[in-house]
Amino acid sequence: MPLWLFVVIKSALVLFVVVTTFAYAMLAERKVLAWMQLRPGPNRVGPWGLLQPAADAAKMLFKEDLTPATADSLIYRLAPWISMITAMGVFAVIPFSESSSGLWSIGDVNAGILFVFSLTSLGVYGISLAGWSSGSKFPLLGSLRSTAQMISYELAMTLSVVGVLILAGTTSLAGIVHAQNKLWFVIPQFLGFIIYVITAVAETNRAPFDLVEAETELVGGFHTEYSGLRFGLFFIAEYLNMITVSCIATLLFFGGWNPLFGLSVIPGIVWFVLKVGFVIFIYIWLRATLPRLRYDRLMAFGWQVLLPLATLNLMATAAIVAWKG
Amino acid sequence: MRTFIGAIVSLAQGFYTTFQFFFQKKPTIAYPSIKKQHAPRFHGLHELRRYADGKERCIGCELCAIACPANAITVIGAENTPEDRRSPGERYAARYEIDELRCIFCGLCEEACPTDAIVLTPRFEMSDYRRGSFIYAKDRLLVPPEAGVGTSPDERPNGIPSDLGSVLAQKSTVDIASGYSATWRGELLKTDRKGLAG
Amino acid sequence: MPVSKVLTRGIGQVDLRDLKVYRRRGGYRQWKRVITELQPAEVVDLVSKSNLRGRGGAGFPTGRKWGFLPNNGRPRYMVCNSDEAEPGTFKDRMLIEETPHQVIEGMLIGAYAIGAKQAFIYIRGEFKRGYEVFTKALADARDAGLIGEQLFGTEHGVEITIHRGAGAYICGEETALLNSLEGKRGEPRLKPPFPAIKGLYDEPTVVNNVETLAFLPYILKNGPEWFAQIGPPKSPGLKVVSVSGHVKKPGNFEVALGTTLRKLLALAGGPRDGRKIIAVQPGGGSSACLFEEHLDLSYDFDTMAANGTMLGSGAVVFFDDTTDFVKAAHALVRFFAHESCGQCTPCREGGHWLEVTLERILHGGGLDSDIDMLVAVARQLTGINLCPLGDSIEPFLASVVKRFESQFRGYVRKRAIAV
Amino acid sequence: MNGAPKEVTLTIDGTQLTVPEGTLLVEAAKRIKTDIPVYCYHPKLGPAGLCRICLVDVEKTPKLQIACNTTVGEGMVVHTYGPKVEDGRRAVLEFLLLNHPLDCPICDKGGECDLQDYSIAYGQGASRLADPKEIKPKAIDLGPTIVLDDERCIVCQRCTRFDEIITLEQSLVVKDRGQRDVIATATGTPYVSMFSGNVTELCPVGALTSKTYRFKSRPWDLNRSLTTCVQCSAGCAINVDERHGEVLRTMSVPGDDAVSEGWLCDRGRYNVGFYSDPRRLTSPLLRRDGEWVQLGWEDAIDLWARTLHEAVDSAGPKSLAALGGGRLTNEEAYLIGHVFRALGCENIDWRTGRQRQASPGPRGGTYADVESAQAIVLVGVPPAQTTPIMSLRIRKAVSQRGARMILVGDYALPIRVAHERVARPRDLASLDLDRYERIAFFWDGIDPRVGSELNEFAEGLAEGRKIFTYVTGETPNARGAEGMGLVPRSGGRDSVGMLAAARDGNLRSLAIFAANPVLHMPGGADSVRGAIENVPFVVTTELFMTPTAERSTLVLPARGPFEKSGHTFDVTGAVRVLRPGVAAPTGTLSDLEILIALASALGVDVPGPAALHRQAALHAPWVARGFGDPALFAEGELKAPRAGAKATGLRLVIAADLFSGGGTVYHDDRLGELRPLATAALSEHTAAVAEVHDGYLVDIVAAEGTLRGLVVRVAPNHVDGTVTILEGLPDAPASAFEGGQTVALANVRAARVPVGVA
Repeated sequence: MPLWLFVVIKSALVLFVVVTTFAYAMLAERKVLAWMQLRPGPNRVGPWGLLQPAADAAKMLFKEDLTPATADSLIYRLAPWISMITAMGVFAVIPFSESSSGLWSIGDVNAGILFVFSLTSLGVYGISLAGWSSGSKFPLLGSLRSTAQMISYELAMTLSVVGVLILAGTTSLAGIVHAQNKLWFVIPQFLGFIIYVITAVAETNRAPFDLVEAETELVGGFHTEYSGLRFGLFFIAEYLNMITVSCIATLLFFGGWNPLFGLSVIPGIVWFVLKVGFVIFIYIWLRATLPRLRYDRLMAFGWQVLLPLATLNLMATAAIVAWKG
Repeated sequence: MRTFIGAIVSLAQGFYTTFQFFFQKKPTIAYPSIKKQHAPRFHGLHELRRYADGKERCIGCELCAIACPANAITVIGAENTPEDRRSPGERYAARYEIDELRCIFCGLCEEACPTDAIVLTPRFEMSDYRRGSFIYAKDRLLVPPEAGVGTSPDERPNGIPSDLGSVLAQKSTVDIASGYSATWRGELLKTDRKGLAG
Repeated sequence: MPVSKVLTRGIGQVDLRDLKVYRRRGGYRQWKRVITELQPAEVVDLVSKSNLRGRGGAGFPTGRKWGFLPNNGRPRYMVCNSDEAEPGTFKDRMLIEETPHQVIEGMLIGAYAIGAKQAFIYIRGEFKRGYEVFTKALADARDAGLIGEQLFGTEHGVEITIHRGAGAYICGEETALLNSLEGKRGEPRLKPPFPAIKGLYDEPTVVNNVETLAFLPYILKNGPEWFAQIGPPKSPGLKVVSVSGHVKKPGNFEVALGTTLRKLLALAGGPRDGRKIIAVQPGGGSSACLFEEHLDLSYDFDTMAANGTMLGSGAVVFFDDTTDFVKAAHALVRFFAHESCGQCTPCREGGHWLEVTLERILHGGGLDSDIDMLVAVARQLTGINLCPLGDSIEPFLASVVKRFESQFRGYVRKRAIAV
Repeated sequence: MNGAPKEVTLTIDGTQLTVPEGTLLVEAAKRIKTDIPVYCYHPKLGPAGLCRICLVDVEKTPKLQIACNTTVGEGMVVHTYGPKVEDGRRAVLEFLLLNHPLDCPICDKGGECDLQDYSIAYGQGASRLADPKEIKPKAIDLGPTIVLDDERCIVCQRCTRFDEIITLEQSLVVKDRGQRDVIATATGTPYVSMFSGNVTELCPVGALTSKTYRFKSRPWDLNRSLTTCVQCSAGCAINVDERHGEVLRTMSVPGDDAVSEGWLCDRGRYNVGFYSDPRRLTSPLLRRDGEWVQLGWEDAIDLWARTLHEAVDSAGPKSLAALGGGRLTNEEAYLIGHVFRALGCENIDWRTGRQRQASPGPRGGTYADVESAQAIVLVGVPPAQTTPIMSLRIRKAVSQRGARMILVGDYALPIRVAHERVARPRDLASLDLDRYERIAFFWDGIDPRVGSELNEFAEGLAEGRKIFTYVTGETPNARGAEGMGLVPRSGGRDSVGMLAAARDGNLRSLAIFAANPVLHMPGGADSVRGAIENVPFVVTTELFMTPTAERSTLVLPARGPFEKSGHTFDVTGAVRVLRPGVAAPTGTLSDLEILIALASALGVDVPGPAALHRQAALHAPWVARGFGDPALFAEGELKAPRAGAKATGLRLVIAADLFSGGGTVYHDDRLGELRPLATAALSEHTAAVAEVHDGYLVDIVAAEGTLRGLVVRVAPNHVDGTVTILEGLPDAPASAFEGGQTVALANVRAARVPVGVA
């Protein structure tokens, strides 16, 4: 089997898994939210509503695809693809597990974490361009917020991760996981973990930092004008991003596919999935619990609290590592 | 520092609350399959009644239209002729239309009606896909001649009208699965499963 | 010179309808004297001095009534009201049928006194015989040169026209009578303006009762002092009284005002054997009842008014102890409701209401509250009408309900037992 | 008697006020805005004292007094409320409601009913009546327009008094008496009056209702707008009540004392159904090869403008002509002249019917002047049939001031009033009119010879006489058209001349605005139709497909008077304002908009709206020199009197009827019963001599031809030796005949055609 075919098969497999995960993450979110709000949640399509994602997808596909007359047509059509492709691209480097035959990932890049961050940073272009090109005021406001918010939080996020990198001494994701064989970085890097979780929420535009699409004020923000498949692409991108950051959190802080309590009989992939699921649940829980922040508070929090804290964490980690040698 | 701790505590409380609900039983009634019991004098879809001899009660006086706070009613009267006698008096409603989307179901039309012609029945399921179909004209409001005279508002001041009685008699208002039943006041009652079964 | 009878003298003895007989007994002499010797103002003066009060019902001094006519140079009219339809009254009918010339002479004198060249007599439609007699008498008088233009060689003259009514009680009201005379619907006019200012054909008009006018020749003949000294000073003179009801000998009796009711009862032969008079209606259907304790009252305008009733047209109806006053009240109320012209709301609707209620009581459907309601409604419809008809309903009804409430309650109780 | 009227001071409810002597209490109370309820009293009808609701307590009088018939007195102290007054009112209201059905939800008056209002304000909650209410007949058909509900009648007699005092027709009476009384006509015949609608307004309850409005709407549904009636030239202010784009009823305007005094004639009141008639034209129609083709407005106007330009280029402006009719406002009339004169066309005229003149000359009087006249001379068609409201003023002068009424000509008066009659205006000399100080002359504006003769007579009257002249023609706002210059000037042709030119093939284009010459022009329908068909391009602006529109090349859907704004002149020359009262059907344009569009397509400047309104509201720049002003009549038009065709026949009189016409009335189905039959009206004597009876069918043989199938009406008031036919009926083309000629009755058939109303 030539390498390229192998990569294609792996990519297709990952894509399939990721998209399915996205679909059920969405269902899970709706269900969890509903239960937290004393509702049953989707339960009409299929048993326990399990076919709901399929129904949603069908609906999304058959909806009319509108392009506003004032929109910049090309960019307007391009933007959702930017969002989605960058969101999907991240999975090229994420290792899901490891077995005797090798790493379970499409590509083992030794600067994987850098690749992840650079790609997720590109994702903001999708949102900014979508808002701008819609030729409408709410999307524009949404995209402006998105740009400002991303820049503000990306800094803190990156800084929070650097601590882990220092500890692991590598930028390879697999390497980071290996470095946690004994101790998950969530313990030495607890502050970094907290900062990472918060900034990751902001990065993925989810509640309580969903000011970019704040329905109550911006009528959906950057994707106000989008409908049908294109809207669906944004939707997919958002959830993929959520899965991505959850995967990263698992890899960086929860030891990746390392088993818990030494239960190595259970395959690594199961551990990985469980840990990712736990992080996703925390995201949903956050959304069910916290109200949306005011925009100026969001910015102030990013710059005045998270950035200094992340810097502090980095400097402390660096100092300790340097001191311990 | 104290405020910081306070913030953390309240945050934790918040998370605890949502987490707690996550495991609680849900009071939701599976609506179309299980129907909620409504108030005895529930105001639902309108109905134009008839007299026992089949004549329309409505005399086209438009008092409902003027009483309507939502301006949802349009009436145009006309004169009965000996050949085409619709109502007992001289006047009948040639057109009678209610825009159920405008209607706020306050029942003032019923109060204003001098002949008890317009009544609000307990029926409430009238969803449709077209706005136009919510303008109910006489063809849908008027009780069909073979269907009797319609619901008298007097039949339900304190008690329960006959058709509502049958609704009440059904145990289906109780969601067996959840173990809760919802009364028309919206109270949640924890029901003893055994009691129900017995 | 006491004279006990003037108007009815000779009736039943001689044929006063005959012009020759009437003239032989002094008829038309006063007319000739008036037209040839007296100025109209002098006649008015003489009548004023006699204190003659109108015999039609209201009892307004005749001389003063004549004095209201404006001096505007317009034609004037004298109208004799012979539309006698008040329940219990039948004196004008007798005067018209028996002594028409007396009435004609009175009309001529009255017309001359007010300066009218044209006089009308409005005879009740049902008085067919009276109309025939009067028509003949009028023709006789005209032939004899007593009516027409330039009489007795003077410049003056009076023409008399007969008009027959069509059977409406309301046309006895003077303005309704004028409307009817003009050919309009017989319903009372709005007052003011009064007929003295704007009457027949919008000209000054005097409307007098038959009896009032018939007295004129005698007042002129015997002098006003003679008339004024009969009876009480404020309502002097003679009066033809129609007595009817539960008496042995009903009829017209000419008496001096001031005679007691008991005397009138005696004149009419007294009550029926073994019966007792318990009530009397002294002034026709529109007057309130008097009762046995009032029988000794003097029968004159002021005494009657002082006792809450009226002398009216002089129709005295006696009721003995067999009377069912519910039926009596119903009969009278039905009469007034039927005769209402329908103009005024209270009279039209209220009268009908009372009639319907009384009928229900009579037929055993009465309610206890009906009796108080009858009195209340009767009071409410009184005093706010255009003409006196509406006000005529209450007096009799109210007085008998008050006195004989037990009879009314009896009807109501009957129903209660029946139920 | 001279000098200011004496004033008296009185106190009403503690408020002191000073009013002229003789004022009624109810009117005095109005001045301090104190409400005294009334039913039978009406300011225009005076007191009647029947309903007894206006009871007030006047100090020093024992009984309650009725405010409607009590005049004010010096130092009078009046209480309009208090236990005594309220007791009285409560009693009266209870009496009124005793047998009055409580069917307010059904009753058309519900919501604007005095009985309802006062019962709530002054009545008691419940009635003590224990017996069932009286059952009386409902929906009694009183006549073609009015229905009586006897149960609701409170016998205030406003209707009968209106009929007696105002119209002098005396047909409505109260029949029977007491509780049984009922409003009816004395003879039991239908109540026919050209003012019948007013009784429904006068009725304080819902007893009298209009057939056209019965059970149609409730008062609170109606959107009311105040405008001016343009059904005739009287110019009455009128309230238009509209719902859902349909004119449901029209009401008089109580304050309009200058013209209508609060009355309306039945044509003005009832002829409003046509606004929402489905037969209304809503798109420009072009006749192409005998078929009507729908056209867009821009194409239609372009086509018209192009045709006009071509006609001017090829045959000169003399080949154009414009006719304007009565529906036009002053603005529109002015613009017709403006636009066509800009093209060099002088063939402009408003005279599309029999009427030939509209302005009376320098002695024109006002409505109030009519009332003060001591003698009234009516020449030609009486105003009753052309401007009914004017005839009410004449009746007022006759009944209240004893004015002397003189008729000139053979026309019959619709009511019985004392009058004298002479044959021609010159015969007036025998009547010694010089002894009157104030004389009013009315001329129908039809025959200029009669007009000039009348003018001559009026001018010959002695000095110091006040003379008021009026032209009460048939064309609405003819005075506006004449004043705004819709008359031929400097060698232009008048309407008769235009048709002659058309017949000769000299006209290339004819524009007819709001007129129906086929029906009304002298000469007869066939002749006018032939002339119009001879013009290559005829444009008509119309609401309906009238006989004239049918013969046109291009028909433009126009708007009716209630659908546009503008100004008109009434018959006395006063400016009246038109305001839109109902939305016009989509696709129509007002004549003004059509003209502005045409002007812009032609490249003609039009004055701006402000300038146009100023122009239209000004008094006519052109004033006639008197009746029969020669300036208005081209020489050739005055025809020599026709020699009698048959010496032994009847004189032909062509009268108008309120409800004749081929446009709006013809397209209003509700007026079917009111539209006149084609009748030949004769006096009783004439009918006896001619041996015909009411309802027979006859033909009339005249010099111009035979008018077939006329229904004989034997009617009082007609002059012996004349037969009167009606103008303006589409099925009986009387316009072909000339009045005054001798005609014969022929082909008498004893078919008893049921004669409805006429």
